[in-house]
Amino acid sequence: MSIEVKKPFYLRPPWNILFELHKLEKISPWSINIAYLLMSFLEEMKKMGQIDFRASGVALDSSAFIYLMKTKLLLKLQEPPKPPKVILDYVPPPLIVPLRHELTSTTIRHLLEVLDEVLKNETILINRFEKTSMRPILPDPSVIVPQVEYYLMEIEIQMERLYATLCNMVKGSGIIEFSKLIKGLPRLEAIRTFILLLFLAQREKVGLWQDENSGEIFITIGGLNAEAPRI
Amino acid sequence: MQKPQESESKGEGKEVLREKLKRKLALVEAALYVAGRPLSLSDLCSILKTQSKDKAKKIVEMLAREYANRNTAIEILELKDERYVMQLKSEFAPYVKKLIKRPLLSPGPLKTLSYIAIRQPISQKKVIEVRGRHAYTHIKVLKEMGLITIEKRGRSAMLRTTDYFADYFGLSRDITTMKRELKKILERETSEKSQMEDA
Amino acid sequence: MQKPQESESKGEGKEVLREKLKRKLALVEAALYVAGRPLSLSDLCSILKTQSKDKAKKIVEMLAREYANRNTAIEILELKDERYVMQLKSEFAPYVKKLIKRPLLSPGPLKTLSYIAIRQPISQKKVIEVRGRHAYTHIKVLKEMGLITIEKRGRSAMLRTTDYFADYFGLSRDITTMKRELKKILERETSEKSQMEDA
Repeated sequence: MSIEVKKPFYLRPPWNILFELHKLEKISPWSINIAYLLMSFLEEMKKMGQIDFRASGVALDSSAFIYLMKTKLLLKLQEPPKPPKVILDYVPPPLIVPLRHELTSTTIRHLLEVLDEVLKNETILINRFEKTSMRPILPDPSVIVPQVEYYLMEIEIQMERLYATLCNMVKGSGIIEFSKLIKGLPRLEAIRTFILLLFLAQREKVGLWQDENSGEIFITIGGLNAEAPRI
Repeated sequence: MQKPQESESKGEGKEVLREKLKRKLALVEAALYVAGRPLSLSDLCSILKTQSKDKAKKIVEMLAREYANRNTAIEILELKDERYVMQLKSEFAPYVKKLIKRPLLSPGPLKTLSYIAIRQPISQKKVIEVRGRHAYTHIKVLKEMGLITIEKRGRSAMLRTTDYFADYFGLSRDITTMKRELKKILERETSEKSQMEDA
Repeated sequence: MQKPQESESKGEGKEVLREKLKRKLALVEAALYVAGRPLSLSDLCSILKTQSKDKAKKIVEMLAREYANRNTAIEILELKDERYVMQLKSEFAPYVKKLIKRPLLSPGPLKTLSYIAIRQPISQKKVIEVRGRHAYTHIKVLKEMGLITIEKRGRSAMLRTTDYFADYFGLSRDITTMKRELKKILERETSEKSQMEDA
């Protein structure tokens, strides 16, 4: 075992923000480009040729946290502004309007003169509308705002499903290697499974343990949980 | 003198009746004066707080006769469908025309009104699209002035001009006919304009 | 019978004079009816095609007396600075108010207007502070109706009532005098209201 551990790359700027959340207190979450950080984080990891799931998990958790902070700020912005301070001064009662008949000067001629202008404007508008041919100005809101509630609901179901699979695989209790669990799964699906495992571990349904040398993660299920070292 | 009490009360009754009639005449006069547009017998009934159209009719016709006897610049006329209007006798119009300064509406709302008139029935959404967001205020004003009606249909609102609008501009109250009239006058005006510009 | 021709022409003259007077009365009535605002003696002179303000004054005062004698719903009043106006007697206003199709009449903007009138010249900022943010709309409407002017002074805007406002409410066009008049009217109203509430 080496005593001097080299500081991993992700503890250096700019990624360190994902691992040292206390720093967030000093900066606005809106100045953090999560997409850039995660992409470069993945690239960097790829370059090193070693996938560190613990770091990835923390990065993901931090990203979600920053995202939540951004959302909260957005909601804060939507709060109605405080009503202006009312300065007290004597406000007289409304004046009584004398009722008088008054002929007005607007004739059908005036009406038609302005109508001519409005119709010209209408034509211009229609032409412009046809040119832009229904191209939406903004992307669909679901693209910008992920359906958080839906995702959370879905995650519960997925967790239950994965847990059932795991129990089934070990027939009650036992140990499974992560690599075996994700064998043949596409990369994205493997990551999703890993995240679900993190959730399960957090609820103490499973235990996770990683072998320092091989990097293999062992999943302990059932009665083995209590003894399994936590990650 | 046999029934002094009764006769006295009858005398009082007459006085009261005359005063009541005078007040009713004044109420109808007040209504026609401030409205400045034809009022129906129903309108007059609601002012007189009576349900009898006959009564309202008697009162307004009495007032009209009084105006006719005075023979001055203002007259009260009965129109078709039992509507009544107070107006300036047309022979006086040329002499006092220059005093009429206030437009019915400022140009913005007038534009919105003309657009609604020619495209009605039209959704509020469409009016806003063509006229811009400030047209929300215009629509509110036009509604308040009784020039248009707003009919809610689920989430959308359909706009139409009122009979008052038709009466004011001397157009047919029937929407199809009115639109035809408007288009005809508009075309004539446009062609006159282009002829003048060509000349 | 010594000068039959002369006497005949005198008789004719009287008839003609009476007709002429009647016509002049009708012209003034027509003018006041269509204007719906106070008219000055100069305005009336130009309608009567005379240069004599005395003559115009005699005619309009005769008409005002005639209206007073008829004792109906409409009155002709003399205001300050020799201006005259035809209007509904205020006692009839509550009964026929609903027939008026003009958007000025809601109490909110009227309150803002009376505040501006009594404190003018006043900054828009101050009006908003006292009357609240909805007063922005009131100011816009009042401006559109020509009742107030907005004068930009750097970043701030100063509000004042217009001559049209003074005319409309039958007040002096001189701001100091107007404020005095207003205070009197408003005090009377407030005390009447509190009396009614006490009763």
